[in-house]
Amino acid sequence: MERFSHDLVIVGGGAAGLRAAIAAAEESPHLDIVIISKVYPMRSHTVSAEGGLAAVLRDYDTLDLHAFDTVKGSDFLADQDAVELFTREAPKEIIQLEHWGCPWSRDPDGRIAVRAFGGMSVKRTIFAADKVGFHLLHTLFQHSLKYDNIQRLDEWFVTSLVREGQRVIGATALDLRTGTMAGLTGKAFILTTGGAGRAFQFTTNGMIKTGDGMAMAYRAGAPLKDMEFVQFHPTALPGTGILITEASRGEGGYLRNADGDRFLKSYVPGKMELGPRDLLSRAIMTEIREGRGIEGPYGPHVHLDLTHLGRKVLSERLPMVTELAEKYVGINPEEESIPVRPGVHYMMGGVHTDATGQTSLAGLYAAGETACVSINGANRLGSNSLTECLVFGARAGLAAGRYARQASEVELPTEAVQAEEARLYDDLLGRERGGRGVAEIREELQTTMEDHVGISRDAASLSEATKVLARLKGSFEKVEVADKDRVFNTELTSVLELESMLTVAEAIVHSALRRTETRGAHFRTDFPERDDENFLAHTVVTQGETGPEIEYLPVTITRWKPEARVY
Amino acid sequence: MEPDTSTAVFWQFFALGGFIVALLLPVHIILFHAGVDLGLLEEDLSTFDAMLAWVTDPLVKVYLIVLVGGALFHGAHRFKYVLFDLGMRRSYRKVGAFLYVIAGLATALTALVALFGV
Amino acid sequence: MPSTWWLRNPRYFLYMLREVTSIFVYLYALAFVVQFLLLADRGLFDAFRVLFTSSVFRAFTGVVLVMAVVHAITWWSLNAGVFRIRLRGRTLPPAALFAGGMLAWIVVSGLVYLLVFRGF
Amino acid sequence: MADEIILRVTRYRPEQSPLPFHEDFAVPFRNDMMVLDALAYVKDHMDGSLAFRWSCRMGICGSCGASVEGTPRLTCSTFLHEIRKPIVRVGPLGHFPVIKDLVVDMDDFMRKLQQVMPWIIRESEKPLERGEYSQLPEQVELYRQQSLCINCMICYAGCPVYGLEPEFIGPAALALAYRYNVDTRDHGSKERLARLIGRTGLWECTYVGECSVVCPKNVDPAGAIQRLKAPGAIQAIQILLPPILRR
Repeated sequence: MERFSHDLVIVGGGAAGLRAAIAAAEESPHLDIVIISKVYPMRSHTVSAEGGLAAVLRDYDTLDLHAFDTVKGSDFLADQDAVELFTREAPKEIIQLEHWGCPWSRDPDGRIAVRAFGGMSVKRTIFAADKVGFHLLHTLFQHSLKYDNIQRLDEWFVTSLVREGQRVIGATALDLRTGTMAGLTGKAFILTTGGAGRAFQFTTNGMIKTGDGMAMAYRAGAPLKDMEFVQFHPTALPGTGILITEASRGEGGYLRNADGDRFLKSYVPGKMELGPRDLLSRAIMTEIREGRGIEGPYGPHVHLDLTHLGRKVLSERLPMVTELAEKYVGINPEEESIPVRPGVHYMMGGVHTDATGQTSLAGLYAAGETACVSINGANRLGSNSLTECLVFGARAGLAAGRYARQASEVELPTEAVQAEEARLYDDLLGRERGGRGVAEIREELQTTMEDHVGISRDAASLSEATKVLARLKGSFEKVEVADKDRVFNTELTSVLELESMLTVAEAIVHSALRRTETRGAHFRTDFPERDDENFLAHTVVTQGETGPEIEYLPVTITRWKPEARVY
Repeated sequence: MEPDTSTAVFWQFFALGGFIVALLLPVHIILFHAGVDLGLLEEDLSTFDAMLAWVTDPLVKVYLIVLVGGALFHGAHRFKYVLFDLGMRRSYRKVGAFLYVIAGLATALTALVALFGV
Repeated sequence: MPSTWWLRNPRYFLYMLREVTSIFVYLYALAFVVQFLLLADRGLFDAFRVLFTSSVFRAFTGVVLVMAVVHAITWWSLNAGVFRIRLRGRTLPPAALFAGGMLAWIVVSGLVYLLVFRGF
Repeated sequence: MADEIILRVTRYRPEQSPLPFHEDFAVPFRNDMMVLDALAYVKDHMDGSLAFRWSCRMGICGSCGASVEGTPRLTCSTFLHEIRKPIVRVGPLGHFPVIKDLVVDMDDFMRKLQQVMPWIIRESEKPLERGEYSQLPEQVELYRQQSLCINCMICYAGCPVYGLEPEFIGPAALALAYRYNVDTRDHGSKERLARLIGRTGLWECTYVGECSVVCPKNVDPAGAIQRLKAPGAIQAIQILLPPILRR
C-alpha cells in the first residue's frame, strides 16, 4: 500500500483545478501541491467548451450589467453577493490568461475581441475562435508545468474522502496503471471534477463527466446544493450529443423549425436566438411536441441555420462548428442547416460552498462545475462557466492554500485505505456476484434520467425515477465485473463512475421532486409558475441514514429584487 | 541539453548544399555525362580537351567549388541519416564523420586545384 | 523497430527514395572530383576515360540524373512548406513558393548552360 | 455494406499473458459508426475487460488515438466505413510501451512536453491592471496553427525517428516550442532553443513529414521543426565564436 502526503491535494485537472493549483503555487512556492485526476489534465472536459467566457472588458459595459444579466438569467436564484464578486474578478482573470499566452481572438487593433452570447445584454464574451475551452485548458496546463511545487498524479482515480471529525484529512486513490490503492494525506483538498452530465442519456458531456467529486463530497457528508437545476444546451447534434456552440448564434445563426420559421419569435421575441438556454431548450421541445420538428434518424430535431453567415465568419470564428458539422453529420454549414436538439450540458448545482470555495467540511474546498457557490442559480448564462472556473478556481486555490499552511499535521489512518482496498478488490472484483453488467445498469440510469428528469418534469415522473433509482442501487450492489485484472481495469473504473452517477442522480431527483415550482431549468409541468414565496431558496441535500435529506437556505439578495423574467 | 555544435554546422552545409544540388546538379549531369547519351547534346564535354578548355574560366571555377562542396556535404549529411534510418543507431555518427572528412578533403582538393593548379 | 519500416506505407517509401538520392549525389560528386583532378595529366585522364565512358558508369550517371531530378523536385516541394514569405501583407501559399523554386531551377539551369557554351 | 463488421483488436493483458494477441469481435455495423463506437460496443456488450481511453468523442481531448489498419488515427473521428474492409484491425499507438490493450504509456511524452518550456517567458511582467499585451490578428496567426495540438501523440506514432530513437524530443513537443518561440508576447526563445539543439533535438528530425500527414488537427509539426532549425543552428554555432561576438 502506497502512502503519499501533500499540503494541498487538488482532485481534477481541468480549468478550475489547474487555476487553483497555479494560484496556490504563485502565492507560496513552498506549498507542496498535487493535482490528482483520473485523466491527464489536457483530457479534462474543459477542453470541449467552445464558445467563450464572459467578463467586462469594454467601456460600453459595466460590472453591474454583467451581474444583473447573470442574476436575471439565474431566475433570481443566484446569490447576488457572489455574483458581484464574480463579475468584479472576471476581467482580471481574462487578462491573466492572456499574459500566460492564451491565444484569444483579437480585434484588428490588437485588443482582445468580444462576441455576443445568450442572455448577455452586450457583447462581452471573450473567445479564441470556437475552441475556447481547448485553448484555455492547454494554456493553464502548459503554464502549470512551470511550477516545481505542482506535482501530478495522472490517471489516478480518487475513490473516497477520509474525515477526522468535521475535517477532511485524506483520500483513497487507485493508481489505474498498476491497480494499487494508495492513501493520500492532505492538509487541504479541492474538488474540481466537473459535472455529471453522463448520468443522462443525451448529453454534450464527455465520457468522464460522471460526477465523481460531487458524489465523493456527498458521501463524506458535505451537502450538495441546487441539484435539480440541470442545464440543457439548446443545440447538440442528434445521436452523438456533440455540442454546437452558442457562439454560432452569437455570431448570428438562426434556429428554424420544420416550416423554416424562426420560431423563437413566439417565445423570446426580445432576444430571439440570444435568449437564455433554459427558455430556448424548452421552446425547441415545445416546437417538437407540437409537430413542428424535423424527423431524423435520431428522432425529431430543429435546424440551426448558419448559411447566411458566410465563409469568413465560419472559418475564422466558428472553425470547430464547421469541422464538427462536416465530420459528424456530413453537412457543410455554409450551404445547409445543422440538425440540433437540446442535450444535457451543465449542472448548476454542486457541492455547497461559500465564495472562497470552502464546503461545509473543514479542509475541503470545491470549484468549477463541481461546486455551487452559487452564481448560476436556476439557469447559468452561456460563457459564465469558464470564467467561473477561473475566478473561483483561483479563490479556492488561495483559500485552501492558506488553510493548508496553517493547518496542523494529519495522519491518514491505515484502516481507511485498507477498507477501501477491500471494498474494491475483495468485494467488487473478488466475490462472485452474477448480477447485471455495468453498461446495462448505466443505460437504464441514463434513459430514466432522460425520460423522467429531463427538460420537463412532474411529480409522477420524478416519483417513478426515485423508484427506478432505488432498484438500480439494488442492482448495483450485485454488479458483475468480468475483468479481474489490476492493471488499467477500466471496467472497475466504470463501476466506480456508475456509483458516482447513481449518487448524484438520487440527489437530483429528490431535490427536483421537492421543488414544486418552475424556475430556470427546473420546469415542472404540474407547477408551471415560479413560487418566490416558498422557493426563493437554495435546496441543500445531505446524505441521511435512509436517503437524501433536504433543507432550504435563503438566497442572498442585495440589489436586484426578483421580478418577472421576460426576454 | 548540450548544444550539438558540430551537427548544427554540418546541418547548415547540408541545407545550403541541398539548394545547390537542386539548382545545379541536374543540368550539370546533362552537360557533362548524360546529355550525349540522351541525345540532348552533340558535343561531348567530358573529353580532356573540352574539360580543360572549360575549367579555365574563373566563373566556372567558382561554380565547380560550389557544386562539389554543396553536393558532397549535402550528400554526406543525408547519407549519414539514411544509415540511421536503416537502423545503424550506434555507428551512424562515426560513419557520418568519415563521410564528412572525405567530403572536406575532396572539396579542398578541388578548390586548390581549381584556384591554383590549373 | 525493424530496419524495413520504410516499406510500411508509400509515404515512408517515398521519403526513403528521397533520402537515398543523397548517396547517388555523394558518389557522383566524388567521381566528378576524381575526373577533375585527373585533368592534371592527359595520359592519366585518358587512361581513366575508359572507366568514365563505360556502360556501367553511363548507366550510373543516368540513375544519378533521375535522382538529382527527384531531389530537385522534392527539395522545392518540402521547402515550400517551410518558408514563410510575406508579400504585400499576405503569406505566400506553398504552391507559389514551389512554383518559384521550379522557375529558379529552370533559370539557373539555363545560366549554367550558357556558362559552359558561351562563357561570360 | 454488411450489417456486421469484424473488429480485430490487438490486445495485451499483462496479467493474463506476457505476449500480445489478437481478438476478433463481430460488431453490428451502422454507417455513421466511428471506430470508437465499435470499441465502446465491444466493451459494453461483449467484453468489459477491453481497455482503451476516450472522453470527448468529438476530436478535441486527444485521448483515443490508436493504430487503425496500421495508421495512427483518432478513433472517435474515423468512420468504420472509411476503412472499406470487412475486417478492421485496431491496435495501440505505435512506438509507445503498452500498458494494456490500447492504453499506452505517456510518461515519456509528458516529460518531453515539459522539457521544451511550453509557457510564456518574459523579461518583465506587465501588471494585470495595465491590461493585455496587444497582439494583431496576423501576429496571432504566426502561432495559431501550432497552438492547435491536442497532445494525442499520433505524430509520435507516425514518426519513424521517434521509433528508432526514443530519446528524440519529437514532433508535438517541438511544435509547441515553436508555438511559444514565435509568440510576440514571449521573450524565451533563446532559452527554449537551447533545449532543442542538443543531440536528441532538432537535428534528429529528417523531415519525413509523416507527423504532419497523420496529425488530426493539421498542426504541421514537420514544418515547425524545419523553421526552428535555422535559428537553432545559429545559436548552436555561436559557441564557436569568440565571446565578444556572441549575442
